[in-house]
Amino acid sequence: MAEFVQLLVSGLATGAIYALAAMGFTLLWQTSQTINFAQGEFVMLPAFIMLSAIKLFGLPLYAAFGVSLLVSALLLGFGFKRLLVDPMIRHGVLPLVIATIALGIFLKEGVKLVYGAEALPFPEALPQGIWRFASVSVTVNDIGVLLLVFAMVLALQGFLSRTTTGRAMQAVAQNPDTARILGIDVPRMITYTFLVNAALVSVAALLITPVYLAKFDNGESIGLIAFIAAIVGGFNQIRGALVGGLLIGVIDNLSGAYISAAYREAFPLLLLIAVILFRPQGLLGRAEERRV
Amino acid sequence: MTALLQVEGLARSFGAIKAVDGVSFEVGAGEVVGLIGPNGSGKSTLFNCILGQIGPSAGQVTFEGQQITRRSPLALNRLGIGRTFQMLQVFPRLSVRDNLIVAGQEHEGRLFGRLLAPPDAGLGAAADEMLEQFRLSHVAHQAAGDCSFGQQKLLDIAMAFMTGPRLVLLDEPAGGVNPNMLGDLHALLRRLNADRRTTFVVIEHNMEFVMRLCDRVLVLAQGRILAEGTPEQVRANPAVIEAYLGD
Amino acid sequence: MQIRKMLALAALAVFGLTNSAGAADAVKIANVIELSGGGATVGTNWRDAVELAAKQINEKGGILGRQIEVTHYDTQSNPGISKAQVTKALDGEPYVILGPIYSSSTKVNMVEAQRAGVPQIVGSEAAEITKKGNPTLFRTSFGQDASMPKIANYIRDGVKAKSVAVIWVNNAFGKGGRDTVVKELEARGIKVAVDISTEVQQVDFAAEVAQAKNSGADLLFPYLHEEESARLLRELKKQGFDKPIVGETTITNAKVIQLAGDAANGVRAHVGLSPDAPSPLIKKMVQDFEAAYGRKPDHNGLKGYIAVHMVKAVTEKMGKFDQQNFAKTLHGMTITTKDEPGVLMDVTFDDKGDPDRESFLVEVVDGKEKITTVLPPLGR
Amino acid sequence: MTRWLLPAAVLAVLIALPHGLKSYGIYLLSLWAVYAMAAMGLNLTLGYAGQVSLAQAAFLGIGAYVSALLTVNGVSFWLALPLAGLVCFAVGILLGFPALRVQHHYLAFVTLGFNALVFLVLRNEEWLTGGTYGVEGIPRPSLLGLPTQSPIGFYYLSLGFLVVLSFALYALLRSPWGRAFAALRENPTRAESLGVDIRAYTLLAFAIGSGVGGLAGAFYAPLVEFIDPTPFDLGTSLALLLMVVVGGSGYFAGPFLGAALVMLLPEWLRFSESLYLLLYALLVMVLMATCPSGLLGLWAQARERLSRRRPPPPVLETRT
Repeated sequence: MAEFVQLLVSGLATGAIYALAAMGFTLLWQTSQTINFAQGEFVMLPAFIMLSAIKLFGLPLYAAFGVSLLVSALLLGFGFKRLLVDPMIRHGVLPLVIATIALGIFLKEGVKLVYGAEALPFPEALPQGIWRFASVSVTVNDIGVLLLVFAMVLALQGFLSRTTTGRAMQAVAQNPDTARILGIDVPRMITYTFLVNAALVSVAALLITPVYLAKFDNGESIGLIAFIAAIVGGFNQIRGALVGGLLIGVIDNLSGAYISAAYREAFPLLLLIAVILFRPQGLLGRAEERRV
Repeated sequence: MTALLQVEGLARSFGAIKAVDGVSFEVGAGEVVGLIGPNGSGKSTLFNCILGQIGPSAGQVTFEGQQITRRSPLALNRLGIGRTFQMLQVFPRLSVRDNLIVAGQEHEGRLFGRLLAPPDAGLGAAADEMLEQFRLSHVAHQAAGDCSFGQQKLLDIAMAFMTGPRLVLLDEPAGGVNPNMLGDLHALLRRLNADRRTTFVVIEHNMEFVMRLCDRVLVLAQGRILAEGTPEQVRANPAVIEAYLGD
Repeated sequence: MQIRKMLALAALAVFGLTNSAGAADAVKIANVIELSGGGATVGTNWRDAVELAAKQINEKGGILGRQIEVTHYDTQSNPGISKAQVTKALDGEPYVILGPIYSSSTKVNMVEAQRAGVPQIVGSEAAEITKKGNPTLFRTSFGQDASMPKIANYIRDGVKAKSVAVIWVNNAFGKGGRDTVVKELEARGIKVAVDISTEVQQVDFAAEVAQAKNSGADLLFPYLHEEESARLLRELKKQGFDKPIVGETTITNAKVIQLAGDAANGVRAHVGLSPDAPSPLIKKMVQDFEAAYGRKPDHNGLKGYIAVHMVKAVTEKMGKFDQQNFAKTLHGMTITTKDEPGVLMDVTFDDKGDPDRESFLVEVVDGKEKITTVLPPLGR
Repeated sequence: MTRWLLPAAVLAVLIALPHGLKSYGIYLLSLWAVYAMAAMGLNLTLGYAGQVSLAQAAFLGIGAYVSALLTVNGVSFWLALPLAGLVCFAVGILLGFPALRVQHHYLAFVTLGFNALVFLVLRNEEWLTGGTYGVEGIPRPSLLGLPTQSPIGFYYLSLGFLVVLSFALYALLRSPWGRAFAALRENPTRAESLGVDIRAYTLLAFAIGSGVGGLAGAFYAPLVEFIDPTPFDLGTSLALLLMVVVGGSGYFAGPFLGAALVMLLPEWLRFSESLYLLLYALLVMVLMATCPSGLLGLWAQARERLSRRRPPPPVLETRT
């Protein structure tokens, strides 16, 4: 029982970080039909930006995080949209998918070139320690991650539903044509979602890199899990991505411990396939009107 | 005269909106029937319900006395029902001639038989004749996507005839066609009707075109049949005028 | 003939296959090693040490008066590519092939070198490699067959553990080690409390640690690559794992200690070769390496350094560059540090190509590897 | 007849080339032939029938394991080869079923998941596949009593089969099936209304493409003479996808060109070892932004611009 609770909590914590990447993924899809196969690399890159800021300017971690927010917004938000998505989106979904696969390789190899192929240590973002309740022990770090992510999700939800800009972004996500008729500056709202994504991946990087260590190919696993989480939860729902991320984190931990460690990676995939086949809109998603 | 196509009480709603609300009508063999109505009156939904593209919530459709409600588009094609879509639907990267051949090749025979059939599936002559009839011979080997809009429109209709259907449902055949070509199109459809005894149901916005082409016209408004009769009768019906003006 | 020449030119244009002739009298050594992919850390250490050794030997006049010319080939840590690279290396007609380290790669490409009759000196440790009857293959360090019994003895006699949790990486290296150590542990009446497979480049070890913690094992035996080892150690610390951690070689690697930080303290291991070994020769080598590359080598660095000096020792014993007799000479040969200081420790090769020498038990104290015991050679 | 000139010339070069190469060059050429086969299968599924698949490496793997396990146990390669194709054909039908329900990115993810699952099975089911230990000592076949132990012998065998396979696929694409695949790709709804059984053709597109991947795998195993699961992971599927797309998906020669580029680029860019992937990725991005139909599409565009009046030839054309 103690083990179960422990696995649950640590699964939730990792899942919460995946959820951040998945939410960004979902936002991009909603507003601009961008399936970002480089999302994993988008989480990898800010970690190196932070490391550079720490090393070059001797900044403390949180100041470096601020730098990485700015740089990510510029490169992964604005630059990504203007240089890759805008010129390509008219060709349809598939070329953009392939271009983002290539972008992923590009970022990975670029980071490898600059920082080398070896992993680098990364400072802890949250306080460490262990809390024990009877036989159950949970780490302070896990609880901190969970609290932080939930706060972020609430803030994001609040922003999207309470502010004018946020509501405009949602309108664009639901129906760009109607949004345009309503006088919403659609391209600007799309740019905003790319900026929000850049912020989300920066936070994800801050939280996950102490565990993953900073390495150029970290994106491979994060990216895949972010897709799975986004699709399982519901491709058109922010809440869906959150639930998807948490679910995948927990399933990954529990199946590894209780079913089969060798097939651990298979369970999220099986869930993914089952969801796509039997509930393509995702667990929390609304059915999209398609066909014809 | 037995009806070729019978529609009884067909209905389909999307959420609270009743797009098609209990429509019944019959089409006799050899008839050319027009289906008109203001935007959003449910014409295309009605077509899609008849043709198995979307399932109706109630009602039934009979073709030559056979129940065809909720049959797949594929099955309907095999029975001898052809159609065109509101938006242009050709295969842009295939040549014009291949568009016609692919439209005809699947109608008969077995799947594996077709693998071993000659490349033109034995339809070369039929396709060439169709090209001739639709005056598309000169663009036969061009990619369909590179043809003019009018040529694609003709191709779109010609494709529906490649299987030798007994009933063809045309969704806005005149939409976007330039006025000079409308006469040709009219003559063509009339000739097909006369030569092949093909029955037509035509959705059309171009009133003049529809009134000239059709033997009988159905008027749809808010998912129901508002009026029915010869073009003259419909034109004179005050309810129809009301429906269009009130739109 | 004319056509052949033209084709060769065409091939040159298409493939860019320029075989730089180099100095006519230089000895060509091909180094096929992991320079990118998962094995980049270990491969880079090996490569740099090979460079260092070649440079030092060349400065002192080379081998039998001939300079060494090393060409590096990157296996990308991928077995298929390693085979292509060995083929490519063989096209250059090298005297000896060095590397690779990853066992899964060695298994694929050793056939090529064997077929060409070119001696190959590898850094791999998987047990099966020297069991395939390849007459021209040599290891630089203990195979798992040699190291795991030492570990098992230490677990039984040194730590006196009754049950062990084993966490291993599911590839040729990890599976080989796991199979060997489980066999050895069971032969000594030690229970394997929990047996956990993990993925190459796995990042999250929360589930594994929780399982190990709750298995009731009184010792953890991890057998993973460097980065995964570091991640595991950090997670162990995070979850407050308080049982002894005893591993084999990798776990106390400098890179692991750097990445794991505090979490590495207290970890113990059996190490075949250690840069911290109490030997003036090794200290000297480590200093030279640090002077050249600005960082400390790990055991893979030592392996690469030794490999080049093995070539020197054998060739000098033969008195000429005799590729055919290279393997025959090295089998059963003992190289002492008196004859060849570059092998760093006295070593004897058996008829399968496995080395035997002293080894060490180490413990990480304050972020440094400390030798606690020197174990004698197996002498089998 | 002029359209056969270029392929014939290319073939002549491919036959002559190994005489100017050492064994590494020949090994690369053989590897190219194998990847070209696999990419050709994917091109059928993706380029001609419009079904996204990120699982081609799985079929390369299944084919390789079927052929390896059979030949290691004494079965003739010439029996193992068709069996590898058939097994993959059958599994391909299974993979096709999701495509009947979902399309585009969803399909991409299902197939991607499938590939990862196949990898896990190959690695974990040690009793069957040898797990991480892999299968070794895979014998090379002999043809009409001629052994293919030498690199050049095996290269000619692979090249010969590649040519045979190309003819077979070319004939398939010119048959009514090829036209139906194109119709499925261009507009499935319209195709169905014209009587094209899109369910059957979708399944066939997956099955044939996968079967061809399996045949490629059957050659991969004896070429490398050792297989383990690593070369059949997701990364290889993505690489195969890039080969098809960069070469020009939906162009018959696309996979040949794409595979050649992937094999040769690292050699061309040897001065910049680690840069080659970077440059390759850049090339793909630029290509996707300017001409998503790949290098051959770019070539067709350029030709059109030069001649101005002639539109690019349709993908499939039946001349009688």
